Amino acid sequence: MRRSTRVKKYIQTSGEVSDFSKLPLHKKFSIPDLLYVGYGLLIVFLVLVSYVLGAFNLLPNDPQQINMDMLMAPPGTGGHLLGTDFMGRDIQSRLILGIQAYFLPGLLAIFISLSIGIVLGVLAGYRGGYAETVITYFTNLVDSFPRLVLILLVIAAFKPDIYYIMMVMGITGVPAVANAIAGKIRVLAQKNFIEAAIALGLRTRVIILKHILWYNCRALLIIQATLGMGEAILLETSLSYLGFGVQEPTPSWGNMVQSGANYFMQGNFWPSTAPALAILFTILGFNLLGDGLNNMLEGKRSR
Amino acid sequence: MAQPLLKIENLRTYFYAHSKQAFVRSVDGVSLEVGQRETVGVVGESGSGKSITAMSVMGLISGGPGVIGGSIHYASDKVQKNLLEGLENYVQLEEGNGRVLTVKKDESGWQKASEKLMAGMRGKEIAMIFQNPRASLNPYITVGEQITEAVRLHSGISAVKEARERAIHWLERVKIDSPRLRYNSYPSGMSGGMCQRAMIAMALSSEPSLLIADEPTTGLDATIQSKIVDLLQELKNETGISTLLISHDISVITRLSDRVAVLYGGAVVEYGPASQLLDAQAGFKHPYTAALLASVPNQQKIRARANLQAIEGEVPDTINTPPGCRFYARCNQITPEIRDKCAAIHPELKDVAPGHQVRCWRFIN
Amino acid sequence: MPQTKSKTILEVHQLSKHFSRKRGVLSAFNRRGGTIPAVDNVSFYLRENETMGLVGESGCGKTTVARTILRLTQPTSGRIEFDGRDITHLSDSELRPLRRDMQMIFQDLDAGLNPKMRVSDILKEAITVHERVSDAEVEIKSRLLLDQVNLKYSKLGSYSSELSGGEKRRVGIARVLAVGARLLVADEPTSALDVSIQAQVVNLLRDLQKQLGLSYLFISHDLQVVELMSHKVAVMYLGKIVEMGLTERVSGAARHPYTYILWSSLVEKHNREATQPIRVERRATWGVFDFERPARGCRFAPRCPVYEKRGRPAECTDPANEPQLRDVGGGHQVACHFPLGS
Amino acid sequence: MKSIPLRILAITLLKELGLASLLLLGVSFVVFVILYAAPGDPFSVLLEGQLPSEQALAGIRAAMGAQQSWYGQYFSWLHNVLGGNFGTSLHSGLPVAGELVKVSLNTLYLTLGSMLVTLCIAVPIALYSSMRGHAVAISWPLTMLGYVFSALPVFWLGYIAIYVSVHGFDFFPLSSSGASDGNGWLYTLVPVLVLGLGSGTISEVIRYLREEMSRVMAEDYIRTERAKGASVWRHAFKEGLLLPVSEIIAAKIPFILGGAVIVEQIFNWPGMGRMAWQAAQDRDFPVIMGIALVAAIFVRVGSLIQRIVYTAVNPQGARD
Repeated sequence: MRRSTRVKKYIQTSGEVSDFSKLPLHKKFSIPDLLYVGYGLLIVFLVLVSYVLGAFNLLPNDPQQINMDMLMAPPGTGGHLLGTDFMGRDIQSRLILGIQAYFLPGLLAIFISLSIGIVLGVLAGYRGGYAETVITYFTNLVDSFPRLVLILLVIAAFKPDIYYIMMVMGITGVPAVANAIAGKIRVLAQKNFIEAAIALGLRTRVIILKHILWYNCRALLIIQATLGMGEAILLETSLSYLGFGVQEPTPSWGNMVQSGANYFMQGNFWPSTAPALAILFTILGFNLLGDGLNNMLEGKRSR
Repeated sequence: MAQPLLKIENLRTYFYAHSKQAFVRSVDGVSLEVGQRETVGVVGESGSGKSITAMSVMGLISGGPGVIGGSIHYASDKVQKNLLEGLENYVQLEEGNGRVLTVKKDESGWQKASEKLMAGMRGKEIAMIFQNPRASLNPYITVGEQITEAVRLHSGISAVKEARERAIHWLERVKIDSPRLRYNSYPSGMSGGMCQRAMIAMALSSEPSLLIADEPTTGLDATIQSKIVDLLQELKNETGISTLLISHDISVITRLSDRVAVLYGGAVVEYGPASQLLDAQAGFKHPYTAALLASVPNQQKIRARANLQAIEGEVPDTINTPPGCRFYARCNQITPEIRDKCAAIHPELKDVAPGHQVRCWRFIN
Repeated sequence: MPQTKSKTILEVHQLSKHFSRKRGVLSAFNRRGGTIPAVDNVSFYLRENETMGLVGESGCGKTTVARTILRLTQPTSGRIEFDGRDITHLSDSELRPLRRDMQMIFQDLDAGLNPKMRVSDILKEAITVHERVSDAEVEIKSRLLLDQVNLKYSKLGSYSSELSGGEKRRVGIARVLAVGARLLVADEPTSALDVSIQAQVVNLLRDLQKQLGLSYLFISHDLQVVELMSHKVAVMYLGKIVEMGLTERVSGAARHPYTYILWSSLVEKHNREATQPIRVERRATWGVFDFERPARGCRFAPRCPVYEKRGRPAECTDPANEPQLRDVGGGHQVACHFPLGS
Repeated sequence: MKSIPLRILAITLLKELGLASLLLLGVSFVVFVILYAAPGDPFSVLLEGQLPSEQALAGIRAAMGAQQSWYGQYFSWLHNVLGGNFGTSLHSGLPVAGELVKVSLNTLYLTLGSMLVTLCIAVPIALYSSMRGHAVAISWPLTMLGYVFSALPVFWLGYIAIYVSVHGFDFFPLSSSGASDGNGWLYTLVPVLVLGLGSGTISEVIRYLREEMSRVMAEDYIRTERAKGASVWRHAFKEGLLLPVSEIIAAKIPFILGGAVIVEQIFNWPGMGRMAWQAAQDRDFPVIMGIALVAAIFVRVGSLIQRIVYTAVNPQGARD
């Protein structure tokens, strides 16, 4: 047997056919997808735990205590697991507390995107006609604004408040949700699925709530929600850099990266890199969770 | 008879169902011959492996493990070779309980080797037409250009103008109205029947020795189907091309074939001259063929308003292949003497008349 | 079997459905405005316990007729009477109770079978849609339904993706029976199935009709299946019924050239030596049919061999003189200026 | 594509232009509503800025700003904007329009450049993994790398890039710091690279292109071309690459423009984003309003081009 390239091996276990629902998890889904989702769930869990810890102030060190003797200490020194920042404050505690800045605003943004997006998506996909035309116009309109520019406009007009920002973020997230749901409904309609439900005599709200949203859009909504959380974190980070995010001394990952970055040129990477890595791993988690779930729930298993 | 143009021997093409951790034995030991100037009809239901057989001949199988065994000898005036030459170097099988349990295959290695073997074959020696012609033509290019491309690839005509004239000539031969006008049509602007004609023109423009027609009439309207069958008949008489005709529609097979192979569950269950095999009155028939012929509505039944003779049970999936005869569960001709054998042992193809073979225990011994 | 004196369950009168060509806000830019007549002045009636076959080529408006009758789409004009009651303008909520009585079987095997629901849930939904039924009764009724469509009880726990094509079709039939329908509009119920399974389903539908006294509007392009199933047949061409009558008459003694061509294509496909009393002009008789703008006058004239043979008579293309259905004896109606055999 | 169907293209162009102007009208209205609702009546200040300076000096301000109804204010502003008068910057006192043209061109260079970088990286990865399947040894880490870059804060990446170029290559990549020595392109290269890699779009672009290409490769007509012996690549190109690339470019313009705000800030790039940031700091409404409009124009032009490509490739609307 030539082994010029990789040889693939296929095994029929025991010669018998196994039932899909009784297969062990690793045989039902592809290994990368399981890893993605496992990692993503771990991140979600950590974020939740951090939120609770921060909310009840159960932190390893006082996040606001300034220690001028120990500026920008490397990880592990003097009881600081992740070192200290440019004012000698404990990075680990500040990272945990930093979640507070995202959690509720992020949820608000997701809630706005999903709720408005669902209503518009269902209207556009199910009703069609003029509703669809108007909604397509609306989504195109929202998509015409670069998100950050719109936020700067709002900041200029009102004030740099995280809740205003997250509201804008929620609204700018509406088109993605609405288009995805409308698209899904169109696919279902093409398969005569909706007509069959109407012909059976089901009520419209049963068709929409049970058959469309619950059975066919739940995966999509979960994915949109996880992606939304990731976007909220990245957006706050960008705004922190621009000076409109969460203001010091309240920690957020964004303002930690930003303030730490001032010491970059001196070769002090850590105070900025620690929160940057936190952002990286968290967003990676949310994105991979979304992707993995999508592959699993939508049945994109390789044949 | 001289050497057959195409000789498929013991072809096996498997896929792997990850969700069931088992092989889909789509084609499991198919042997077929297509002689020179002969039309062989392959009839079977969905999942019988008829299309996969055709795709295996063309080397178009994607998805693993794919073709894992057998040989396909092709012998025209110009080319003689085994299209699965050297396959055994890429595949290792482990069997148990009389069936394949493990396949090790160097897929990309075989893919490369297969492409090399198929170079100069596809489109030039063996041409293929498909079901659903509108989706099978490139929607972004005009029909004429697609035929011109085929002409330039295979006919040694490189001048665009000449190739264009040739394409128009072929459009005319497949009886497309105002071929010059239609040359510039996109597939979306043509009816299904017209697209199928264009497909036929494209396939025949390189004057191949073998045409594989995979469900050429499926999905078309009855009147159009009949016209396409007429066209294939006419072109066959004019060009003398050998055809492997695949269809689930027995009436199409009846009209066009010289010999017929009936596929069931990935294997040939009956193979013989069309006149004997498709004649409902003739004896020596595989129970499946007999039941299949009986399940089609005919004038007598319509007049009598009788129920059809349905074959009970479901079309077999080729994942759960039973150890014995694959038709065992649905068969209505099992006699007590052979029941045990039917259930346990897969029968061999057996000659029941000259050139007529049946895979059934009733005809063995 | 045709029960001539039974009650009329469905009557369709001068039904038309035109699709507007407009799409999107900017359709004003589109010069070719107007509408596409998918169904044009179609009238027929269906008696109880009877089957009406509706045949024609794809795009002739068969499915639109079905969807309009079930009010899945609003007719442009005309009247639909079910059980003597005009249902053409009922609102959605008024229609819902009617859905108990009239149901549709879709061509798509998966229509109505939510892939994420088990068969038992699908049946439960259908059983409880119009009346409150206790869980125990649902269980009993589900089993009864499975018996009626010859499915094993073990299939109750399956998801529809685990079913074969024939099983899906059976569950689909059980689903419409669960509601208690008396009129079934079956749109190509067998075309997605294998030959052997097709025979099972045809037999099943026939048995159910006998047992439950159902009425069918049976739409198919498979002429033999229609012949076997139907008492009456209507042949549609580009949105119009061109011939209608008892099945034996339409198939055996067709008066409209189109009907004749349809049935002779069947004969041709079967016999190696085709017999052709009318020489059908092969070259011109097939091609794209412009569904959006049917020919003026008789719609079939451009493909019609009789039209050619008679030297293209003017009345066939006279826009003011479109042939109307007229009786040629025995309830056999044909819309042609020069019907065959006269 | 022998003959490009000019008539159909012209119709599409007209349609899309009409749609784009409708959308831009909507954009202007949204901007108006935000400013109108804002505290401190910034809109009157804006209107004032649109007046010729003598009139403003003559104290007509009170006379017109206070009395007009809201829609009167909107239309008066819109009328001036359509005439190219975006008002005067509150900060610098200069007319906004002139500044905008200069600055938006700079941003355009940055945006297009970074998009090119994104595509140069994403297209080969996407093609490779769609041809060879997802689990190929090389494509998996590359895809992962795409995810990583998308998850990093772009300005942190910018700092790293500055640090590397200062310490590794010994030059300071801020565009304002002297670009006159013939190596000017070097100064533009770093920001373009940073934005191209870090704008958060790269993994999505890879995924989208890969999925589209895989989908097209499974189409019936590609099978026909293989059976015909023709080049699969030639036939898959239009639907598998050209259309998705044009779609993703059009869809990602807003994201890249957003990223440009940050990158311009880091590298001192004199573009729209920097100007927007400055304006937001100063609450300089006329400027930020103008920028929002110009950004929306960019987005609409992008989708206009995409529609035209689509029509040119697919003149009959064969596939929707």
